[in-house]
Amino acid sequence: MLFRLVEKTLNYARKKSPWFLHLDTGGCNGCSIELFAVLNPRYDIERFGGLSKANPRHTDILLIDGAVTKKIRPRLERIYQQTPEPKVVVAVGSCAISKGIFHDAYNIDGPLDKIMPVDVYIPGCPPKPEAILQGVIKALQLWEEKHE
Amino acid sequence: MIESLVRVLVYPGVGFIVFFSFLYSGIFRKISARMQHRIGPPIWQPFFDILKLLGKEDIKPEQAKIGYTFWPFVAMISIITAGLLTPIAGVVPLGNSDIVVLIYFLVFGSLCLYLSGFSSSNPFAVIGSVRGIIQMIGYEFPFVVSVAVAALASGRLLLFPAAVNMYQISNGWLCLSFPFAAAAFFVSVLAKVEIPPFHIPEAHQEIVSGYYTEYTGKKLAMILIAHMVKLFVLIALGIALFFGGSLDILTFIAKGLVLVFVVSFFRVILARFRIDHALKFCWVFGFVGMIDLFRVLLGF
Amino acid sequence: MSDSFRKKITGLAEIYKTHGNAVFAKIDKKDFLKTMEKTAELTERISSISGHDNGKTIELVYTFTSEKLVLNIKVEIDRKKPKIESVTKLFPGAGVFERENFEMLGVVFSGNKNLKKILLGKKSPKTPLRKNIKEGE
Amino acid sequence: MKEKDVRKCYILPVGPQHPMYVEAENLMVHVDGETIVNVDVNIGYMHRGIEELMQRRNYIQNIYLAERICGICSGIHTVTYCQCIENLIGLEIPERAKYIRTIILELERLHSHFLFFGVMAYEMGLDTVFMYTWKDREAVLDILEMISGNRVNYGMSAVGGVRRDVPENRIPEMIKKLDYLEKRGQYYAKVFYSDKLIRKRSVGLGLLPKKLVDKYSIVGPVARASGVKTDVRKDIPYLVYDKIDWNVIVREEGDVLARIMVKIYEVFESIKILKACLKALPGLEKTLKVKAPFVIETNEAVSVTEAPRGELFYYAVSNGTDKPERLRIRTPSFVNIANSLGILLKGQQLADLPIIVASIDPCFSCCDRVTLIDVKSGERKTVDEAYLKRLEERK
Repeated sequence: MLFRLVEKTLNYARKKSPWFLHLDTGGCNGCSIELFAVLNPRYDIERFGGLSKANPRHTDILLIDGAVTKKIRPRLERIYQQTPEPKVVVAVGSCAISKGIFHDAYNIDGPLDKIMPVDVYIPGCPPKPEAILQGVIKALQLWEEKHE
Repeated sequence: MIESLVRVLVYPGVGFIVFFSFLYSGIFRKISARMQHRIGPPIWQPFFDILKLLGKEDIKPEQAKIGYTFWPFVAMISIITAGLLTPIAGVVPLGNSDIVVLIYFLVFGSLCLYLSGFSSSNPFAVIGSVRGIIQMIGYEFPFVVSVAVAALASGRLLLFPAAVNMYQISNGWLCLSFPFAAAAFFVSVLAKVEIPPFHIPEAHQEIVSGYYTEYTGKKLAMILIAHMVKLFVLIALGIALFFGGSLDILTFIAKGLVLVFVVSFFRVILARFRIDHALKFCWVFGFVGMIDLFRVLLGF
Repeated sequence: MSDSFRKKITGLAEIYKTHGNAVFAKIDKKDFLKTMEKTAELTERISSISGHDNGKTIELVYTFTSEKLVLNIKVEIDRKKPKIESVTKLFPGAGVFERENFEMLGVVFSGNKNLKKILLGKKSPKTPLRKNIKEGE
Repeated sequence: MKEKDVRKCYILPVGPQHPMYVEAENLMVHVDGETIVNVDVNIGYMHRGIEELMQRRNYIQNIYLAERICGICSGIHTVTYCQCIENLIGLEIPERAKYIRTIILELERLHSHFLFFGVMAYEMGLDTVFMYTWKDREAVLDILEMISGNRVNYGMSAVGGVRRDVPENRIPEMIKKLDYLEKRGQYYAKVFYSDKLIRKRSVGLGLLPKKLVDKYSIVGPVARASGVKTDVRKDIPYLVYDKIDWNVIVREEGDVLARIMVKIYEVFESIKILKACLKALPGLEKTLKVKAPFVIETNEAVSVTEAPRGELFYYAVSNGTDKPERLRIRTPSFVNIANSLGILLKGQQLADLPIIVASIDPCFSCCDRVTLIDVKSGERKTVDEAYLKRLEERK
């Protein structure tokens, strides 16, 4: 019984403080500036406790946008391994979901879910900051059910 | 026996210190967010952060040296004991204490934090720790000068913080009679807790997260707790030494909130120093504090 | 500036097309360096080297932009072993474009010290902009 | 610090994933203590091979591809591409379409400059100005949303003109927002110029001497901050820039602060142009978009414009089909990053590295090429791959 209680509080805390890391893997940085705009006063993500961390060691949510180029793929895989376990991967923008407009480029290595398991997809080219916020919140709810 | 145990463990002791340091750091983040036109996180956000970190997986890089898991724990413990030695609302949890022991624990705590950076042998952590130690050389000088001024001003050579507390209650705030020493103290507090403009060791723009780059899970939680408690301890010390002491708990919390507001004001308006600017700035304020030291010695 | 350029290159190149501010001039390979020295006297800023493989030969267009003139000098080089002198001594900024064309089309610029290929990862195709990369060239 | 002492210095891999950049870029910084000895810029992470893609799409599809080369300057890429195709055909677009295109380009310059101020302040550790500037940038994005319905990738211009019209009834609202932005611009000019801490972190840092600007063909505000008066809108006027009176901002110092101040005063110029364009919008004659042929016979054309970061250059060759034979894109950031970083960073402090790199406003998706910069010294220490790999493993 006590273990259930600890698990419930940990889950609740995990939902309340999502530290995220943003990595652009070869898109047109339209999604990156919209992801940066999520920090500014109009769409502030810090009211949900979110902090933009630069370090894969400290993050829980990986916000990855852009169709993965061949050159950044090894780095992407290493960053995925470096993030500690209870983590959620969010693919932002249509490039990350389906290689988008660069589907037949010779230097693109395929959508994100070919490289790592993706939990939440946020469509849009680029998705508006409200859509990104909604995606992050959905990722948190999904996180709670996953560990229920 | 139980009464002193409660005093150490619960009321002005560990429980109270840790709870209020989380609360102060939450208010600190909320106020600075508010000043940036943002809504900012709820005040009890640090509780969630630390709880979440406890539930995270612990990763230990294989290049890490022996002290990797040891130093953060020592840092947290030494800073909490420093907290136990400061007079909170007139009561010193561990009985009467000498200021030198308090300074020792604070310095040892910060040193352990930087040693944990060295032991994680990550290039960014090493550079972050080197910067931390350089900055430590900078802010120790004004800190010790201002504490000496407070000691001599209260008329006793061997300083007991509780005694200074009483002295201030009887005849007025020390910071009014010795403004330079108070300014030096405040600058050293900013530098000690690495609040902008002194957040150089963990400047995440240049060196990813400074000395705690490699830490995750419980060890990172310990480091963050050490940070928050350090802020609370220095605020409590500031109240006891310069800002008019406090007898009952309400004035203590009120003055603490005012100090947190002033500190977060500095966080919002100042950009980051480079390490050599920070060193020069601290030493200038050290000499400013010396003026007050001479005034106290010569007795006018 | 365009008429001072015309005076300079009367014998060497002939201008075959102008639209708006742009002037296109064609030169052949042997007096390529002389024309480059002449243009170096007019402007030190090279804007781009555009390589293009049209199946028969590789065309390199050297572009210089300045007051009211976009000057494009086209030179054609052989497709099998593309080789041309480097202009980095006259225009240091051109080293960047030469490296790019070396990567994309395999054009060797003799005289460019660090002609290295960093663009593509290890697994990307060798010279993607050449016409028929299937030929295994 | 001669080259052979490089052996004992520390290799610090900065990037490709780093809080400093919006995108991925890897700097191998040779550090001796805190001073930078040498920098190897190694980009290429953003390279998607757009030029090769453009040869496999027809002229209309390429507009959407040109727009997604760089999210910050998507408008200028579409306008330059459409101008290049119009030069191929020899097409003249309606007068009102020219004004609307200029409005979109200047609005984009505004939001790109405000983005730059925010990133610049963020690098200096001043989060508040980052929050303020990005809050004001939302005002520009609101105007863009009023016109094109989109914050990024507006999809406004097409070959032969513009696809949507500026809503006449909302122009007073736009002018009110522009006045608000002008007031904020004055505030930021005061903040960046007079704040002691910012001056301490930017005056005399990352100096770019004037004689090197043309030699290394460095373009845009970075060149103008070092005293070279180059602005494509004045040198080779296109659209309606010659009909409106505005002046080019040039400063002499060539350090980080000069680059910031050039961009701040360019914000005022852009607002002046925008107001003039909004007032002088000509009436709608027949159409906003002239009909363009689908197949273009063999021809070649060039188009040069002024992107927020410098001179953008397109070169197109057509071959009688509906797909371009060759389309060469030379973006301003490609030259600025490749050539200027080596000069600016040598001998600086490590703590100033993000500030100097951010001061040339790198846009790495623009620069989808990569080069190793190593401008002067040919040889230097060769570090074996395993050593670097081990270093990065621990990161």
